[in-house]
Amino acid sequence: MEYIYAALLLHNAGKAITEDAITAVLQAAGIEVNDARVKALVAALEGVDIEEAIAKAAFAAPAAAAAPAA
Amino acid sequence: MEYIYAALLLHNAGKAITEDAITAVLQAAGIEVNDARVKALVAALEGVDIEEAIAKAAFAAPAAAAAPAA
Amino acid sequence: MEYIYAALLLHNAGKAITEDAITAVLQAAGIEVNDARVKALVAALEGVDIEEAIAKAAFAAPAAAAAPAA
Amino acid sequence: MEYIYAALLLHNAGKAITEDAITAVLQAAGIEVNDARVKALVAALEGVDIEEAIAKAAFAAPAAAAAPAA
Amino acid sequence: MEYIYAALLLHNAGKAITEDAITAVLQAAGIEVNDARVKALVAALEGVDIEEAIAKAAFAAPAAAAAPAA
Amino acid sequence: MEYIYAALLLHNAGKAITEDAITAVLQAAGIEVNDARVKALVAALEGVDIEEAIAKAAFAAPAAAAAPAA
Amino acid sequence: MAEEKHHTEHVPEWKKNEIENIMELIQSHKVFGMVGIEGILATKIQKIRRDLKDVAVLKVSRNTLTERALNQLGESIPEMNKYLDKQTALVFTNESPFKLYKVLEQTKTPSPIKGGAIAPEDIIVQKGPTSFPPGPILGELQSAGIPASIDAGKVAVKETKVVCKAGEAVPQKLATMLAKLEIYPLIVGLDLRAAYDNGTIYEPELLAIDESQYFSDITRAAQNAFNLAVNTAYPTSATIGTLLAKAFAESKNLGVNAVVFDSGVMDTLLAKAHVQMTSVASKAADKDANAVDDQL
Repeated sequence: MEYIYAALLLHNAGKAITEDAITAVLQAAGIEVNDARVKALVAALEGVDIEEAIAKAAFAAPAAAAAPAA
Repeated sequence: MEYIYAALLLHNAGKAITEDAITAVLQAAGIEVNDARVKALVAALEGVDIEEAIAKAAFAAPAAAAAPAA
Repeated sequence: MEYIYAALLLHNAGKAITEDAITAVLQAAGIEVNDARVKALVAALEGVDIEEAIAKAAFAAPAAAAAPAA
Repeated sequence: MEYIYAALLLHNAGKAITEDAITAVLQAAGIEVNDARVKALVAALEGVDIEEAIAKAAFAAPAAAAAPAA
Repeated sequence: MEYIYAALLLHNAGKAITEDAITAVLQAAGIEVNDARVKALVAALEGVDIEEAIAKAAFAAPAAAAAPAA
Repeated sequence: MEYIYAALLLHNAGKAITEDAITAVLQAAGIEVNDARVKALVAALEGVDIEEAIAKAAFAAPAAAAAPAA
Repeated sequence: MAEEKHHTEHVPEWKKNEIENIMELIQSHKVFGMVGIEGILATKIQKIRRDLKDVAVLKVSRNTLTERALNQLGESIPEMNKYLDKQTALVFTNESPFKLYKVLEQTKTPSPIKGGAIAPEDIIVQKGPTSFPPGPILGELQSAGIPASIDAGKVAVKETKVVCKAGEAVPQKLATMLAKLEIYPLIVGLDLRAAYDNGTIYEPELLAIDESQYFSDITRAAQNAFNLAVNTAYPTSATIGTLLAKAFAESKNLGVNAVVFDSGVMDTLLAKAHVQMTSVASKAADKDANAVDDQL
């Protein structure tokens, strides 16, 4: 999820979510960056209203499944 | 929330959440860093169980997801 | 979600979920395929027990439905 | 479920769910296609609001049966 | 129970639930029809909101399914 | 659901669920029959233990009845 | 003060050493703070000093010497002098001022109040039994203004009462009785007045951290990230399971709701039809038992 956090960090700071920006943030954290994952993330976020995607509850299955284990 | 995202990014990558690390991540995102906030964050997180806080997020999801079904 | 459906389609048909297979399925649907997203998906699926993940969905559904009754 | 996955794949990509399209997707996955099933699927989906049908929780009985076993 | 299914079949197809219609459906299935039962059923179903009865069944089930999860 | 009702009607009456039988029942109800759906239905029911599927529903039902009281 | 400065060259050796020592402690630590130690017993200070030893160094010195030491240092360090007050100690650490504040807050414990001391807030005695058997203590409580009586063979407080208002001096008699009742109105410990860190002076209002706020922020951030990843179908080890489950559930919903004859949903369709039939049958049976067969 580091890649997502990097994207949210940029979004929150009002910066554009580009491959370069994500790579820079991850590298600053000492993370070895996988280019394909960066590209995939930027592609997945293209045209997405991030505020809306953040607010919309994700499908709950794993959490529900985890519940009995809790 | 940028500071929180930076902390989660480091946590997720298995890196120590230090003042230097958070500052580096935020700066890499082109954010002007407020030292006092970084210090406060690192001090506060020392007493916070991050895994537990994250787990709570996943646990909160099903109720949210169920809402539209109503 | 197209990429995810493609993976499940292959899994259901007892086929290996490879980058080539996913690309072929998506292209057949007339979708312009993003290589990075395909790679990221295949990487994320490594070591994942799809049957188990699906079983969680079946288990989760009723709980979600029950929430409004609570 | 391959046929349904194929239909949702097309729907998600904004493509029309036609017999030809489903057949092409299934064949690309290396699946031997049963024409009657394709026809039946397209017929069943005719006039269906897919977004709505996706969101509405399916009848949950089998899940219930599974629950005590969990 | 065949009689009820015959009634549901007619209802679903938007046909009137008459003695003749039920008799025809049952006979087509090769079933020896009991006239008195058909009469009783048609009379009993008069004034019953079948849509509601069906919807209720569908709605109650998921809740039931959830119960063991609670 | 007409097709499912027809299948269960036949099953309940102890008749074989064949394409011809289902077609006959549906036609007797004045329903225009889609051959592909009939074929798909019969194919999909192959290997399915109807009694078991129904038993699962029966399990859900009594609980369902109790639910509104909760 | 001018007079003191005038005598600077006559400062005795031990005072010079003390000033040097303070200056050196400031320079060898990232952060230093001024703490109030009013009302803390020397034995308690010793204990706190031991408890802090891995985090901070505590130094009790004369204010005049501290002031001279600070004045000889650069930057805005002399500004810290305004936090000098009676009963001040210095604390030195390499942790952040926030951590220092947190650690010092943990040194605080409830303590008895002395006669003549000012109540920091209303002192309240709660209604209820005490551990004392009947005896002279009953009269002592009453004369201290605490409504006491005998109940079930024990001395008891008759009603909840404010026995001393905030800002008022606590009478000696009352102080003695409060101590006997184990009511500790004071929170005593090292009280950080200010911390100096690399040119910035932090006051306590800024240093008090609400950890629960950070906890909920993390929960929210994690939820946001999870939602974003799932809603954009971005596969990671944390989201792939959910994405698969979501796709499966959506497919199953579509299969059932659109009545697609697929082996994956046949069980559900049959069960659904059966339950619908049962529901309709029970409605019909309500009107006429002969309308349905005995199987139901």
